[in-house]
Amino acid sequence: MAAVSVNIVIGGAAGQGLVTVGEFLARALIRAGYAIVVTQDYQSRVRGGHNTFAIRLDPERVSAPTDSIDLLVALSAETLSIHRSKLSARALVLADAATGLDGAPGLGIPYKNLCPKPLYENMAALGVLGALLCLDPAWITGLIREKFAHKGEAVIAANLAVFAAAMDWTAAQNAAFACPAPPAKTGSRLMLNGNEALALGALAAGVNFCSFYPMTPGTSVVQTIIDQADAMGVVVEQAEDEIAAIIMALGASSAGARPLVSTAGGGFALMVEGVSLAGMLETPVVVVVAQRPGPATGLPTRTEQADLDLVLYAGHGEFPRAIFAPGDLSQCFHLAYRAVDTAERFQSPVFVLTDQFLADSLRDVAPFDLTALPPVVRPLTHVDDTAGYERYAVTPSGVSPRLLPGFTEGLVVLDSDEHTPDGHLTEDLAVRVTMQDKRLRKADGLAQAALPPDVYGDPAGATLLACWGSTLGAALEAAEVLRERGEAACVLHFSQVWPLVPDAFLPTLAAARRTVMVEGNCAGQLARLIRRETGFVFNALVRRYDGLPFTAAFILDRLTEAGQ
Amino acid sequence: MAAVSVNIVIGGAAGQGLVTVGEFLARALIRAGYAIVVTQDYQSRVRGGHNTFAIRLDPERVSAPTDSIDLLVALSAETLSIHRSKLSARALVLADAATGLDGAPGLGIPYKNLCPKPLYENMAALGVLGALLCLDPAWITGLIREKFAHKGEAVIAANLAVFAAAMDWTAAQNAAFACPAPPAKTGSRLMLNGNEALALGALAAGVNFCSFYPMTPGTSVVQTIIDQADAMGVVVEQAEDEIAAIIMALGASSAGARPLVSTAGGGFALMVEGVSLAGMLETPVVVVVAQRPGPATGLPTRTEQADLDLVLYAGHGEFPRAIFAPGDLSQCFHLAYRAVDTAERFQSPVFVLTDQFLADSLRDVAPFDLTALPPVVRPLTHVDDTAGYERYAVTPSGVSPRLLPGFTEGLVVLDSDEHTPDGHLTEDLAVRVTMQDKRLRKADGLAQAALPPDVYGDPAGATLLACWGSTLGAALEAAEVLRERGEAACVLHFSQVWPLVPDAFLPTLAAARRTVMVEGNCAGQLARLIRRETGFVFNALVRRYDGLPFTAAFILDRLTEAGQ
Amino acid sequence: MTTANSYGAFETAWCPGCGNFSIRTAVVAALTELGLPPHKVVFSSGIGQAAKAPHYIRVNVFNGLHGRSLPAATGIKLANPELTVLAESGDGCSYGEGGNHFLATVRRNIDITAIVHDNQIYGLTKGQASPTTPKGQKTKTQPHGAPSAAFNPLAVAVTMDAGFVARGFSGDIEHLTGLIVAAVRHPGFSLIDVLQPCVSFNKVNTYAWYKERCYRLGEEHDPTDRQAALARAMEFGERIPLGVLWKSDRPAFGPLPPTPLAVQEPDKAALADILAGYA
Amino acid sequence: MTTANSYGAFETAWCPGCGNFSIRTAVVAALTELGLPPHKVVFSSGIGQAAKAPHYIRVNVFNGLHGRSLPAATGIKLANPELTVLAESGDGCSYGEGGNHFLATVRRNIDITAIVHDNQIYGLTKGQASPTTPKGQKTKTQPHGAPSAAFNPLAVAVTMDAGFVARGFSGDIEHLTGLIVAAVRHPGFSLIDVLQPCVSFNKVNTYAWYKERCYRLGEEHDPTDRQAALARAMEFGERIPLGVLWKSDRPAFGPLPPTPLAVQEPDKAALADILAGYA
Ligand SMILES: Cc1ncc(C[n+]2csc(CCOP(=O)(O)OP(=O)(O)O)c2C)c(N)n1
Ligand SMILES: Cc1ncc(C[n+]2csc(CCOP(=O)(O)OP(=O)(O)O)c2C)c(N)n1
Ligand code: SF4
Ligand code: SF4
Ligand SMILES: [Mg+2]
Ligand SMILES: [Mg+2]
Repeated sequence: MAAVSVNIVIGGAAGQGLVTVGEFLARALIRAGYAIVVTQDYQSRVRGGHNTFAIRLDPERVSAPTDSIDLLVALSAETLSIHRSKLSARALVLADAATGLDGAPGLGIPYKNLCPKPLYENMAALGVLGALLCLDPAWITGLIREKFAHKGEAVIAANLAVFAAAMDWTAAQNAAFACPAPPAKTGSRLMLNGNEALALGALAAGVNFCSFYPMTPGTSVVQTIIDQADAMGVVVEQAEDEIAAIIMALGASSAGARPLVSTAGGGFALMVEGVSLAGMLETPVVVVVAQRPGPATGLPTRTEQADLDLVLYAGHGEFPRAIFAPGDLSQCFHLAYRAVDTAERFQSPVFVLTDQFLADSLRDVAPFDLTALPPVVRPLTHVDDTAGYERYAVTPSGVSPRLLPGFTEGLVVLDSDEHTPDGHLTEDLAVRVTMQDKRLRKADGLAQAALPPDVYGDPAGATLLACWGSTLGAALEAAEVLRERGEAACVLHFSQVWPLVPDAFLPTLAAARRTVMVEGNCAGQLARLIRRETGFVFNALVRRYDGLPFTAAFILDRLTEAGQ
Repeated sequence: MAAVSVNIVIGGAAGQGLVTVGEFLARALIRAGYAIVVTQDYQSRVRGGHNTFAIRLDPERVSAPTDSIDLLVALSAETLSIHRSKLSARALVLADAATGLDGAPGLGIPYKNLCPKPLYENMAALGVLGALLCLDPAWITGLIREKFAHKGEAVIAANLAVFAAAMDWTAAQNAAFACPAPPAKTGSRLMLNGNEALALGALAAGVNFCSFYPMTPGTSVVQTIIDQADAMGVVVEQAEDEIAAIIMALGASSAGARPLVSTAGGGFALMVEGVSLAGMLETPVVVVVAQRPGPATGLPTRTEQADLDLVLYAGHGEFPRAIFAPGDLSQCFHLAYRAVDTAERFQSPVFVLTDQFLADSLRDVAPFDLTALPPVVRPLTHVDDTAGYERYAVTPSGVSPRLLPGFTEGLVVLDSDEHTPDGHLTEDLAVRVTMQDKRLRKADGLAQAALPPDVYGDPAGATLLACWGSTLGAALEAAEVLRERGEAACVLHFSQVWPLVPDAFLPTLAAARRTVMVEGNCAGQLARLIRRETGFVFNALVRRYDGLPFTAAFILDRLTEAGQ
Repeated sequence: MTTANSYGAFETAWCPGCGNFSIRTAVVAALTELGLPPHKVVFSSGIGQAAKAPHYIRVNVFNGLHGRSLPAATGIKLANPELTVLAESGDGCSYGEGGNHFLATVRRNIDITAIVHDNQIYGLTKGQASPTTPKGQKTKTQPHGAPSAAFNPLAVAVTMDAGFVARGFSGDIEHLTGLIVAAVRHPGFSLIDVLQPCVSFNKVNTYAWYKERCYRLGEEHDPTDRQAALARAMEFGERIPLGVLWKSDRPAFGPLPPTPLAVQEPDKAALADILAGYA
Repeated sequence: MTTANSYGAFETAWCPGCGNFSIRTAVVAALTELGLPPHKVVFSSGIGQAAKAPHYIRVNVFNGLHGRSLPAATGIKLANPELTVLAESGDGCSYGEGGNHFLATVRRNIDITAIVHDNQIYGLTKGQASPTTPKGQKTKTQPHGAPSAAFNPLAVAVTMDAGFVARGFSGDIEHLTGLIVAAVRHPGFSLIDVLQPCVSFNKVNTYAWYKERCYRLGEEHDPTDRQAALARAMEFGERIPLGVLWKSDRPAFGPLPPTPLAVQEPDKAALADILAGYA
């Protein structure tokens, strides 16, 4: 795919409308049948600075961003100077004619002539791009009609006119840019970013409570839920802080709500005591942790994968948990769904680790089949004998029948102290051991239910690129490039990073010729976790922690550097 | 030592004065020259319930508690029924004559006759114990004079009279209890518990700021500092919560104070974001985490060693740290001292992991040689060229010259965002990598400075008992018992659990015949950390998580059970 | 029928003579008077001596973390508005560790009742200053006296137009019972700060100290007069008023969900529509 | 000599037209008027658009975590009382995430000055309701309007007898400068809540909206009259008073250490005595 994909980068200051152009084009491309991956790179400010919106499109499939730029839409003069070095051999720069191209190949767009008002520059840029990509204009004009429907016919007409003029103008330039091949996808596709997919998966699983404190890049999960809250009957409350957010969620959960909490590393750090409470109360809660580079405030709007250890050990004392790490949109949806079920099934805190890259990465995905989703475990609103009801009844699985307060005469007593099976605090140290063993037994069930890592390609004698979460796409493309170069290559992707079941992946690792862990952190957190759990040591580690997502080229460069 | 030591257990309800009797006796024994280890077992309540204060004494040395009881002082009727099964063959029960002995061997003490008021029962109990232990009465009468000096001669005389009467009465009983051998220690010894030793070590290192929120068993470190704050010029402030406690400490540290923060797991959970801030600001702070069983509130007044993982990964993002885990009083003092120096030297958060057992365990220790303590690193209050001063100057060690605000014209800018060397926030991703690398380079220095684990005994062909923190004493005794049984045995004790330097201990592990990790948690947290860092897998794991400290017998029983 | 017996009898971990016992008596009497079946009531609490109270009543209990009784109670009420939700905890828990939640809960005005056992000290941790310990009062950890001005929860709540603001005293069980009944009936957030002697650690604000000072507010006090309410809230010295200081007609937080969230299944048709919108 | 130039010139990450610029101007003018050399001043801040402000002034900076500007400032002042310490942050930071510290800092009355950029919105995170967003005001995350009553920081501070309580407006730089000068000079905790239009996310409380309503308090206002202060603090609608609402003669937190802790070496002789006491 590397050869036929087109990478379009739109750059400019925050507030200049680059996201508008990008989202229009992305949606039009998807409707036309292209596969896309969007990468949004922006700064922690509201206006100004320099941001980019990159769309990589491919007629068949595309899984990751790339560094090399084929079409650079420069909304500000800075854009060209920042990105010039990344222009591909066939690249065109599309800049305002007034600013000029500074010698770069491309088109100086006469925005002034094409647009009656600066407001319409977005439409002009779309027209130029549409023409260069040989996109059927209907895809964009249809979108224009939809998006401006509420503004009336005059506005629609004005926008259409600018768009058409820009297309015409571009056609007349005879620019030397080869159209991408016609798209291969058929049937309706959705355009979602990772956080939207997560939110929708959670809603599908019945999440109906969301307490939160805003924090990038975790907020957009919540925003998606808010946007659908009325339709889906979700109670949403902005809490006074992250501590309140998770405690409210646990309160709600204890009363039968299915809660979701979403935050980033710093906000999650404040929830650590609450996570331990969830473990002790055995009360389900799903926490989405959208990673960004730390420590502390770090780079609030960039990406990283460095909070695995934090999430794995968050909470004082010992208790079981599960951690999912989706790698693409479909996994975002389905693992959010599964996270809710897992939390309910094991009455435990369950985590979804995502990151800024995936959170903001718009992509195409086939519509989800809602009817095929398995049922989600639910607490009891009835038991036969409420008299003897004990919330923490000791069972072989460690999971106790979970009754809800108010639905029967059975009393539900939850206690953060060590407690007897009926939930009341105890200082009996034999009971302590019984209860701790009971809670920890749930780890067995969690392990049985754990998803094995996915193997993409044949590991036998191959270079195996292991990864987790959002790194999937870049690893897949890197493996493809290696194969194109004649080297056997495969990918081992962990979409669930805890619990790890060694038998599920050790044979795969053993079959490979060399094994490389690719992680967006410094320490190689999953690599060393695997060593701890299995003794297996990877041959090499490819790390990235500059705030940007992995690309195939980045991985391959590091492999070459390491002389691997 | 197991054979000649005497284990005295004083049991009763909270508020009944068992701690008073215990502390009097413990101090008298130490002054007399005995070695002691105290274990305090109490409930999370202020009055009532059932608590014990156990003193194990030995003429030569004693390192850990034991289960078997030689003298049981039963202040309440419950005491006897709870502890009856643990009486040794030679045990005597010392109960109120009015309550009776219920058939147990022992003495019914006529408190009513011996004491003019119930207030004096403590003195009577001391008299009985003093006589049975053949303790020179001067050790106790001296203490009585000291402790009641401020109450006047009449009170002293009344207490002395009860004490003498009880000694006389006991002598007349001719009880069949063999006196322990005369003590071997000479020279003055101090009586401290673990938390007092920690606090004093910190004060010796120049700790002069302590912000805290009370939490058992972390509070007594703070209380010790408060008691000496005026003499030592320490600023102490009770914060509104643990978040404020650590942030105040960081604020103070940034202005040149040497701060200490002390808490337990739940309070520490709230400090996790602050820990990450310390990593990013590169501002020294020492945090004492006194462990107790979790999750959540758990057993607030009991012991456990289950917060190693939490402390190791606390904080989002990646940054270096050091974790000390003292095993005895001397280590408490010296490692608290070293923690302060390490924090200042590497401008990083540094942790001291202790637990309720060690926190409350009064013991004898040789006076610390204050003159022999190495100097502690201090920040700069002067630099030659303030003009070019950059708080985060990039250096080979990763440690930047640390100037303080206000002392020179150089400005000190600390930032929780990623920042340029001058401390101002940046979105330059190349700078990000430079700064993250700089911070992480401090890990090399921390590793070079790390204390290797201590080896007690010869590992060659031996059973090696590995442990960390407060488990040292029980492991030492267990090894001694094994040697007495003719089995080669040694102990490998980690008084620093991070960073781990494999070369410092792998040869020792390799030399042993079998290796056993002994840890006060379920998961075997240090064992799996060692596997992660070195690949080494222990032959067996002995765990305890019922809230009580390890004893030699507990360890040996588990070894036998495991058929090892 | 709900009687005092419905709420059970328990052994407690409190000190003999502690004011907590009387507060428990008043709580049970109030629940009985309200005719609430135990299983329709949830008590949320934090950590401390006071926070153990719900363990000593036959009700549904969420005994969570120190300082966090209010957000837990809020979550419970939001998930199931049919439940009667009370938060019961100490002064340290409610105004110290939980100070931010106190402010937020007053602002929300959600229909829950907070009963704060105010012994002006941290009891369970053995006697440190609490937010309500008077400035200058000495404790083991504040040997030179508490350095900060005491927090006045009632004055702040009145200023913030809290739903229902009252002060009770563990030494006046009958009066306290009435306050709890009225607080639970009030639609919105109700705060009852209950003065409670701690016989073990507060040797200043003793039963006698309170007894001497506390008086019941009479008919002449108008709890809808903000200035009068504030004046009474500030009265904490020679005389301490007991009673409902302030009642607001602010609407309670809402809308709450029409049915308990537990019985609400996701609407797959609605979701399908939503997904279609992403095409 | 300290001049406005001493405080440097910086490029900011703020939106053109934001009220933050004027607040920066006032802060620099105040520091200049106070004659404070930059290196004797420390600004502590949290996270948010407002919290970036100290990066745009040549002073010592502790830019910590969201919500935590006050405890950091407190620690700095306790460690070195010779420093002039200011905390500068947003309304969300200071009254939302940091609400508990706000209460505690008022109670402590430590000699620091808090400048709160109050744009009644979470700016940096793009427009959620902040604690000061009026009830019912719609945002992207509160499509049905903010559900809670707005927090009134001034009224609460006055009720709690805070040291110095003032309101400024970014549109009145000269007046704001005077407030900052007076606040820094006041020995004790000083709060200045500064109304600040956020041109990007708060389309209700705009410059014009504030401008129309804000008026300077005149001589007739007596800032030592609590009732008057409270009345002015509650005035937030058609008219909004600017100025010093309340000044207390409460002593500032103390005693502070006589010398900066940085230059204090441990007294080994005293420690030897202490150790001897454990024999
Ligand atoms: C996060 C956290 N910090 C500290 C503690 C320790 N702690 C338990 S109870 C308590 C204070 C209790 O005081 P209060 O709330 O007034 O209740 P009281 O015991 O006086 O009834 C503290 C500090 C804790 N359990 N959790
Ligand atoms: C612990 C934590 N939670 C959330 C955030 C995300 N966050 C950054 S700024 C901000 C709100 C800023 O609002 P305000 O304090 O009013 O400042 P403004 O941007 O409006 O000036 C939030 C929620 C964070 N950085 N840290
Ligand atoms: S410590 Fe005080 S508050 Fe706690 S039970 Fe005892 S008397 Fe009551
Ligand atoms: S988002 Fe609002 S507060 Fe922030 S800089 Fe822009 S206008 Fe100012
Ligand atoms: Mg209390
Ligand atoms: Mg704001």
